[in-house]
Amino acid sequence: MTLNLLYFAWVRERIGEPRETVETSAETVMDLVAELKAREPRYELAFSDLASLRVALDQELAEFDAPLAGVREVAFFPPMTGG
Amino acid sequence: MTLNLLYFAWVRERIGEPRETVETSAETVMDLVAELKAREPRYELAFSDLASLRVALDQELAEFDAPLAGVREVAFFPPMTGG
Amino acid sequence: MAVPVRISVQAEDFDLATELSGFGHAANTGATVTFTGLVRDDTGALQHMEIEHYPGMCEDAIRKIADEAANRWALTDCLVIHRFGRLVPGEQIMMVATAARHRSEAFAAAEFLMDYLKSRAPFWKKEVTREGAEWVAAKDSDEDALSRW
Amino acid sequence: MAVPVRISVQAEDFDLATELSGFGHAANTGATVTFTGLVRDDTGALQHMEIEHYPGMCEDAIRKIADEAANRWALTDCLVIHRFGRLVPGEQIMMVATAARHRSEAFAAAEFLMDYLKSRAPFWKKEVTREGAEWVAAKDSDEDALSRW
Repeated sequence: MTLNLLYFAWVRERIGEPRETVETSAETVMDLVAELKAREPRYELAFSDLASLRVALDQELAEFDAPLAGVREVAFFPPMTGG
Repeated sequence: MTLNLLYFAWVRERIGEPRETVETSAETVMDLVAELKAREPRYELAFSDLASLRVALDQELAEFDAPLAGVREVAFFPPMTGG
Repeated sequence: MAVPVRISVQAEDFDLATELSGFGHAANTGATVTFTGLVRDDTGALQHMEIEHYPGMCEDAIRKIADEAANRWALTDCLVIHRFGRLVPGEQIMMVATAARHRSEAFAAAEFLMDYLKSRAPFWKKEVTREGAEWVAAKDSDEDALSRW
Repeated sequence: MAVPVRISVQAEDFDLATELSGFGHAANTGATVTFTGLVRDDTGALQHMEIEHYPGMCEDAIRKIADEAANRWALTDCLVIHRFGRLVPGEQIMMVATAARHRSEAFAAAEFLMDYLKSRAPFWKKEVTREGAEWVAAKDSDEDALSRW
């Protein structure tokens, strides 16, 4: 499946780009993260501490064990600091 | 001693005037209230339920057993409804 | 502490924007909260509201309440305006504004001010309808609200 | 419920007075509360703040939060404005406004909105000083604040 990945704040800075498209057969967010981490050190760095990361699937907050079936957009970012 | 008495809201309406000056030797607010109640039915009516009244001595909230020594202005009114 | 506290007890209406121009401009202000109270008319029966006040005591009583709020939450700015006289439905009755470093302080101070103004500032409201006039009774809940501070 | 909820996510500054003209004018509104968040500079070291946002998700996330507040406290009006981009100290970051029948509802809804916007609306703040740039870390207390609702 084809996924649009979005990165924000320091996740974006560590990965070095705000978005990319990937082909993957990952079943959950966790699987996808493992795939990405295996690619290059910058992903390893960005995803080193999942507790400090949040994920949104098609613009809805989700858990890391959420399934990716039917999802088109996955966004990774640190805890939000709005307001 | 000479006291300026002020009445507000329905206390004023029951007594029929917003202010008056009285000569009294009352030692406490309670004594003063007893004196006033003895004067005329409209005072009796205004002061019939002390629990629904508040008193301020020289523009500070006070209790009904507070002494009047040195006081110049006594105001009687129902619980406030500001805001 | 030299917290600017501005208080006005007035018959005239006020304009929130005008009152807030220059409000909370200290560099250490991160949050401002305003509250505006309006004459509500749920039933369509209210003709007007009459607010009576105790002129000599009003400003002093409000200042004491505002000074306590300003000190307790380290406010960087504080404003209270309260009107008296005849007000029709939809009109503004009063406003408070608080400025502080953080949102929790600005909110707490504004709520504290409102709770205390409600039952410690010498104003009395009378509602006039076609059927007659009635003094608004103080609610037990207003007195109870003070216990949380 | 047909509560008017207006949301704007924008780079431009806003004017509180302009935004509030016509706000909370329903006959059953007795109280309006506003909150404004400003770029604070306690130390004089902050050059500017950079607010990053997730454009697609922002308005939806805010709308969900605002709709919940509007329903929970029977708001008669509700407004949320949140800026993104580069902001210097003293600039307005965001505002919320709530209108309700009573003060307690207007206050609760405004605080609820702020607590949720703080950690559920996809914005990230970066502070830039002469020494460098740093992402503002979320506080545990911000997450904890949600548990009271």
